[in-house]
Amino acid sequence: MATAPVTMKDLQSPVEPTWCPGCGDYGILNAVKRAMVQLGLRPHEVFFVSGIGCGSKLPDYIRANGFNSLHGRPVPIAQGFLLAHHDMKVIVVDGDGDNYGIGGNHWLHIMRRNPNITHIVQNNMVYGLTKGQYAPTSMKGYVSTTSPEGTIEWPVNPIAIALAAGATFIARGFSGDPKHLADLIAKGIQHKGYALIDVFQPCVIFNRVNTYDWFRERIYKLEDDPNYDPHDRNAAWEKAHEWGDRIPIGVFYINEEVPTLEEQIPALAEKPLYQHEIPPKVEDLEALKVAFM
Amino acid sequence: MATAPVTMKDLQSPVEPTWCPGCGDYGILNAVKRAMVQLGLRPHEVFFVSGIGCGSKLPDYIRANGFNSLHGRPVPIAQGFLLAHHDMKVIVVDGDGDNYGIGGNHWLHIMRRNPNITHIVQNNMVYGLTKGQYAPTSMKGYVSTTSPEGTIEWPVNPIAIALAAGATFIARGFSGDPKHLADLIAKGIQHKGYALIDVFQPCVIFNRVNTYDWFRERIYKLEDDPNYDPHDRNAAWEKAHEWGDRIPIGVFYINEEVPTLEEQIPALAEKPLYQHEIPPKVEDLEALKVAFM
Amino acid sequence: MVKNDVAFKLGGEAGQGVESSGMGFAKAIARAGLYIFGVQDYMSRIRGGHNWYQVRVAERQLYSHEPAIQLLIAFDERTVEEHLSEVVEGGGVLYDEGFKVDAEAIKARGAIPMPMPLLKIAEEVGGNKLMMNTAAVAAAAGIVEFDLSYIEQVIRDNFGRRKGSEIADRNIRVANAAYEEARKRYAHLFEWKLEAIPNAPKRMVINGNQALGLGALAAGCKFVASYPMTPASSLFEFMCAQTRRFGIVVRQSEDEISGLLHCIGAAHAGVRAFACTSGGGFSLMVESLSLAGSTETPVVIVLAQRPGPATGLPTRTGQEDLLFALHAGHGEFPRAVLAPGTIEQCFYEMARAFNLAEKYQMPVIVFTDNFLANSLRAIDPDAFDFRKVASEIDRGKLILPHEHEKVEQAIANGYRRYEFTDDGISLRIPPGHPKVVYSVAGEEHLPEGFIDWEETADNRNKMMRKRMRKLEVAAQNDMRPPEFYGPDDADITFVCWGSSYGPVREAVDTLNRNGMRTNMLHFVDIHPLDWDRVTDILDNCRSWVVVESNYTGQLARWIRMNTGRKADAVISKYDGRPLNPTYIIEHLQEVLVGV
Amino acid sequence: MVKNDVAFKLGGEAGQGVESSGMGFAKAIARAGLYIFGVQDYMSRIRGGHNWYQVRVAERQLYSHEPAIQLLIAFDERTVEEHLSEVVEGGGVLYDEGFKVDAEAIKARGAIPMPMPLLKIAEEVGGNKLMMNTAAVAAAAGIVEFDLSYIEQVIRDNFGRRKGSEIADRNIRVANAAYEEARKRYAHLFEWKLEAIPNAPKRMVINGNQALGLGALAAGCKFVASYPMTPASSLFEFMCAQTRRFGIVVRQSEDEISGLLHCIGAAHAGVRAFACTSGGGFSLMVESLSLAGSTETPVVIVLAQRPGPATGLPTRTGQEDLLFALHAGHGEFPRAVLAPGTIEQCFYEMARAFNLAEKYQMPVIVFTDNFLANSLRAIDPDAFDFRKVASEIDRGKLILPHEHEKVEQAIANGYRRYEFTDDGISLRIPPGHPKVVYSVAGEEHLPEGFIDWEETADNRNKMMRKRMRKLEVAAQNDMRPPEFYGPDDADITFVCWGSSYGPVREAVDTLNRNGMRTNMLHFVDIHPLDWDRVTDILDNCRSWVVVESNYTGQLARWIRMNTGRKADAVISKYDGRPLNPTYIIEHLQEVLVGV
Ligand SMILES: Cc1ncc(C[n+]2csc(CCOP(=O)(O)OP(=O)(O)O)c2C)c(N)n1
Ligand SMILES: Cc1ncc(C[n+]2csc(CCOP(=O)(O)OP(=O)(O)O)c2C)c(N)n1
Ligand code: SF4
Ligand code: SF4
Ligand SMILES: [Mg+2]
Ligand SMILES: [Mg+2]
Repeated sequence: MATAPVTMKDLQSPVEPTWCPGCGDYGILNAVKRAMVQLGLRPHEVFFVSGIGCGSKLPDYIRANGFNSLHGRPVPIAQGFLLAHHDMKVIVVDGDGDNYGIGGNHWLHIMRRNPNITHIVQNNMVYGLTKGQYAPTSMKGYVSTTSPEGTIEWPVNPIAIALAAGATFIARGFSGDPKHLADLIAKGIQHKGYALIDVFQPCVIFNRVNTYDWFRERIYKLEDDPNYDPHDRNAAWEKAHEWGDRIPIGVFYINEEVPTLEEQIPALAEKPLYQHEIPPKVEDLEALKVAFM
Repeated sequence: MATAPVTMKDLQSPVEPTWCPGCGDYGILNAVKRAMVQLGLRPHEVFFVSGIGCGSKLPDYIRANGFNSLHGRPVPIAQGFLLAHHDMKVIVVDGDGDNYGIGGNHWLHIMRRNPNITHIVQNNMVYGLTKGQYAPTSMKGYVSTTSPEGTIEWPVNPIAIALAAGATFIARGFSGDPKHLADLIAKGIQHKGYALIDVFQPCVIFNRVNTYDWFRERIYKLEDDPNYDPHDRNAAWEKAHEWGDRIPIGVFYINEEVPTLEEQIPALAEKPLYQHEIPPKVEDLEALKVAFM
Repeated sequence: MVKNDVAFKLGGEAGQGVESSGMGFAKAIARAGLYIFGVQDYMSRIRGGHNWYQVRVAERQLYSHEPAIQLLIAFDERTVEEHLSEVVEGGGVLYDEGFKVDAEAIKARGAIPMPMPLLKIAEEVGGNKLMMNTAAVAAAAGIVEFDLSYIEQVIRDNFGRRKGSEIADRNIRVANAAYEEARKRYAHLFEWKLEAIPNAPKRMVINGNQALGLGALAAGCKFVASYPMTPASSLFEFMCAQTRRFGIVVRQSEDEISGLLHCIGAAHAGVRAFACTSGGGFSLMVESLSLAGSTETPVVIVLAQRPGPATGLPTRTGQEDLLFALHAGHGEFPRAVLAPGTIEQCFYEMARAFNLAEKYQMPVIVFTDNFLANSLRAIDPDAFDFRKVASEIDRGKLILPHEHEKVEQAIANGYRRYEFTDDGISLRIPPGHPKVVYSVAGEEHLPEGFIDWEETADNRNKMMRKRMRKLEVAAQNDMRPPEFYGPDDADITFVCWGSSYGPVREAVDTLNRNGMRTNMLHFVDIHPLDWDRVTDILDNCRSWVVVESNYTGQLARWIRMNTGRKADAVISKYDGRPLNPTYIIEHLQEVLVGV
Repeated sequence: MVKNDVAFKLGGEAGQGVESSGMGFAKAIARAGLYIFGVQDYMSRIRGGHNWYQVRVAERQLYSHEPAIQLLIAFDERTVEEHLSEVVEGGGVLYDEGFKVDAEAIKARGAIPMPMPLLKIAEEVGGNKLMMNTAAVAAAAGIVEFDLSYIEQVIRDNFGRRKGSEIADRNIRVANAAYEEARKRYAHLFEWKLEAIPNAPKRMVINGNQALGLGALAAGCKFVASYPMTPASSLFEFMCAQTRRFGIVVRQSEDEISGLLHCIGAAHAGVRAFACTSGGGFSLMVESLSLAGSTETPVVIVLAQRPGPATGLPTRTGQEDLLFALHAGHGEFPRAVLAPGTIEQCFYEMARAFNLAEKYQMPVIVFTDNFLANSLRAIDPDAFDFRKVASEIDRGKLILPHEHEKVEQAIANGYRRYEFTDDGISLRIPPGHPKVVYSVAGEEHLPEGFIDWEETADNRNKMMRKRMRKLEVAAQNDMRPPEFYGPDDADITFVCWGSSYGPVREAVDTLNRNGMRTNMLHFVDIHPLDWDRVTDILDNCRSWVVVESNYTGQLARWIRMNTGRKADAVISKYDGRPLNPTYIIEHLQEVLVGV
């Protein structure tokens, strides 16, 4: 990783964000930049993959490599890219609809593979870009254009599911506290393996329930509890279910013991796949023919 | 539900199973029939929906209504059918590849809706019908045609994920013990809401690791531990991770407090949707026009 | 003075209420007995950027917008820059006097700058500068001397219930102030006027998606499962809003795969069901579409198009998915494809789609697109005849499990779900009856429904012929050839499908008014069709030009595939903006060379 | 005596080793310098049912199987019932003497019943009745007096390493016993013989999927991500087996959506990648295919067809997905579609697919089907020229991030990923270089790659033209018109695509041997094409008959869509069984009436 200092200016994109004034996505963008500055990550060293949604426009708003893909599909693209160029930092940024809704299966499976990918989910508990339908994370009874009488399904619990699915780094942040969030993101990037950072991101237009104030009144930081050990899976499990007057943010769980996906692939031992000479040696190919004779 | 006795003969299908001799699916078929007999469920009162795979051929092998659908897709079909005809017993039977692989997202989301559906997953830890590739449940290092050097991803933990995703009834059975399994299935059918029954089902052809003996040496019954309380989510969480010399089967978790999906839908209060008169009254429709004027 | 023939364009940022103001204005005008055509243009963002809404008014029914506008109503400065060029000579540009606007440029076009203290009025009279849009609309009304009471009514409807009438009162005060001031300043300079038609009948102000929704309800659809996607979302949301009133079940699924599969499950149980989506979501439904074809499950899919590929231009319009939908799904199976062209057709064809689906036990795809879905018209309530739709409901060979006598009779000599028949259609009895117990499969199956475990060539051949046979029968008995609009013997026939109807129809009228002889041949039914008839029809056209909103000329290709006939020319548009008569007429000149 | 011109059919239950025995037999025969054609037929079950494997032998290269067989080798009684009708006069039926078989029926056909103590030999000599299949194959060798040493060799290869040579020895003892006994009993009655060709060159015994795999490796493919699906699984598994040897990365994804997206990610990073699947899995890839089109990402997809709709006949064959693949994906974007017809073409076209994909930066679909994927032939090693493939590798306008000088030069005057160019192709520099930092989008984007937040019509039009332009350039510079086989001026031209090549080629030879004048026009490249050339070619055919394995005549429809030309007739087969020369010749008579 580069060591020369990187400044916020280095990360300035020519593109103006199209987000609404006050949108929580600004805080996330800010936190992502701070994290890159903290870690001295240069624009060309990072590859952002996003889905489709308000928050998924983020790659255009930061100077770095990016891929704005399809709704719910950034996770497999990120894995394919990582395996082809594993010395880059691959970061997925997508919405709660992307990752906990339509893309849920990709999420389930990336977690048990533990690739070195940082995953920031912009969780505004609503579908923003499509104008306010309820999301998989919307609280029970949430009223929206597609739930005029309130939702009748229970919200996805990202932390609990990540824990059950084998994620090796699980955190939750709040876009209203970009410094703290930047810290979590930096930790996630430094973590060897898959890191989930679920981010409370107020949608000031469509989500009139889970507002900045709503979050501020409830959230507290896990690290403020000296007895909390993020290496304890059972403790994390209990915290994952804490929801109501008090909602924890911070690092829920860390497991440094698990090898990454790419570490386990012999072909990647020497150098990134994209640098491999092609085609293979003709002798090796000819040798294959013999097997058929 | 019908009370007149139902016999195994009533459930005899004209179709001969095409499963291999010794396949664990026979035990599951037998257990499903026993459960129906126990509960006095008549063939016409039950609707089986399956995916694609060896085990998913089950609906043809029992006299009842069935729908052999697509690989990984029975779960949404079951929900659509249930909402249209909710006084029938809807049972999904599919493979580990169906439900924990390609169909994982449907599974994640049915669990937080809690429809009154019983879900039997034929978990042979391998892809049978396609001739032995590894499955999402294959143990780490499992060698197969698509993992010649052993798998490098960690297996899905169905019990833990179900718990995290909000399933209200979670059990694991063993096809080598059809009586016990029948019991679990009967309990699952009687449970008001979504019931997962993950079934250890030896594939005698392709899975040479997780054999009948392998399971017999390890499994024990949760109900044999008088202190185990399946209403305790944390206890279930710990048991969900017990894997190795001892592997628990039985009911991991029950929660009777949660309303079902269909209970929360006003339109279904009176009678099943398919019995509703169509079209609606012209007056009601005309009234709608006024809103546009 | 020009009476009741004018076009307004409102423009501003997302979030300024451009669309709601435009629609409110349109509704008020319609209530005055005038016909309107409303079309929107918005960006894929929730705030900022530039959106506009155009309202065209006339005393005759309108089918399209036109680029030319008489009064531009600017909620921001950018609107003037973007749209000044569309303002006709003598037209006006209304904007807040605080805006930096080049009045000279406006004059240079022969148009009238109409600065107004809109913000001031909103703040001082209404106490809230957000009421500027009310002021703007009222000012526009003043300029065309339109009876303000209609605007007041709409304000009451909008705010009356929702936010307590106090807000309504304040908005109305703002409206009055702006109205008076604008009339005083500019009415005498502006030649276009709006005058209410005395005791005109009440009309619905409705868009294509709402018409599709009404059609579905009228046809007895009881189940909807979808995942939000522009431009289908507003149809889905319309259905969500009807759950209580009509006792229907609507589910937001985790993705589009699940949405269609939910519908297949409900339809298998005997309930009329549909899913709606756009191209990207339809892509995800393709595997399940094939399942519906194999299991002969009647489902309806509304494919609301927008430009691709991939996410493309998500809030814009196009007709790019025709050939995709016609061939979507692995293997070969029957389906029907319909493409209503007007709001009235949206209503009737959506209802008809359920009849075709159940009669032929196959999936039916109903096309719309962002243009048709959102374009707004004033339509006589009688134009939507619920009794007619009700009387035409045809569920085909369906017996529901609780219809005991019927079942008993039907199964007297045995029941097989996929019985071979002359027309390829088998009796359908959903599960639930004690004497009708069966299992179906997406794998090649026996007449009983079981997987054909012997996989015989004979059964396979029979099942393929049975399923495909339904297309021939449908083409003969139910499907309709394209229909003409305009004079019989035309020199040029415009051939089009779906939403192009309106722009092409008005192009035909205009051309013919100017002495040309053109007509339109419009396809609503796209597949299956009696292609011999279509061939005759085409061969009787002196020359035919296909008009569609895509790059490759998909209808033209579809026609050639089925008839061998090649269009004399194709007029296409693929910039995401809807067709309009002027565009068609201009491009006709270009392609005429070839004709 | 008929020398080296014979067909064997082995039949039995799944699990009896029908396929492995048949392939082993074929390999042994090929090692004797003879040409073989092996075709399998199996059910969608792992044990029981009825499977068969057919091996046709000749001294010339073979391209197809034929229904007629000389020696039927029955592993069970059912095999005799099922296939007796295919045995020619004078042919033999070999079975275990313990089977209940109607010998009279065999004689009635003029064939020879050949009961043998196969089980007995397996048990007594080999000590394991599972060795019955070894006994059967050896007995067959005895009957045709084929040098047993070739069989012994194959046995050693198969068992030698795997299960310790002791098993091999026992199998060989079984083989010798059965061989001797069968020769003694029946060789003198059976007129067909196999005789090794003295010092013939060594040949590969290889099937279509293996050839595709070799082609991918030879072209420098380094990444594969797929989800198992018959008949693509064996290709996927072949690639899995090569990971160590060739340092490639192969991933089994959670579903097909993820498989293609993995490839898009890898390709975006500059690695050659492919996904393989069948129709159902391809259906799930359709949305991502559109993304690849929009982002101009070079990916290769192998679409291994099987009969649909839905799960259809999962272990059988068909060509039902042509029009689907050609139009799959929402919106309009460029793609290439190739359909190799022979095993040699599988090798070269798979390699070429990567060149087309990278040169034109678009997805390329390579068709195969269950028939081609699994049919086995003996091919000279030189027929697969790795050096040629290597020399033809063309990565197009690609510079990898670590090629520093090249990058420096290229970006001297600025780099834009989607720069507008004459040929529509832009310079591709994958992420990683310090001076090349950019973001791409599946939403309509600017040349820089950013989403066009202004959504201008102008940029949209340019980007559409840029992307679609690549098809014109490819059609002119790289795509190949269909090729003829057979005499130039034929009375009847068979037009076909993909795997139909073999059966049609042999039908042509047979017909022409019998005095007719026919030839074959075979499409490998299906899209894009220079259709004017194709039109000329077709117009120069006296009459043309399309032959394909589907119901609707998809190639015929594709040709008509693009040329307006209608086939004089279509010979189709959709029962899941592969075409064969006899079938084509028989049906030609039927359709000739029309011609
Ligand atoms: C396959 C598909 N289905 C639906 C859509 C429409 N769509 C775009 S964004 C979105 C959801 C946005 O919600 P989320 O992912 O939470 O992102 P947010 O806008 O809230 O940041 C949807 C449904 C799509 N683009 N593709
Ligand atoms: C979309 C799709 N992908 C792949 C397949 C091929 N396929 C059929 S069954 C199967 C997996 C079988 O494994 P599992 O679900 O565990 O069932 P089992 O055979 O082990 O009982 C696969 C990959 C398919 N039918 N459809
Ligand atoms: S709609 Fe909500 S999420 Fe989207 S940009 Fe606006 S505030 Fe942010
Ligand atoms: S392959 Fe395995 S799972 Fe399938 S039928 Fe045979 S034993 Fe059962
Ligand atoms: Mg969201
Ligand atoms: Mg399995």
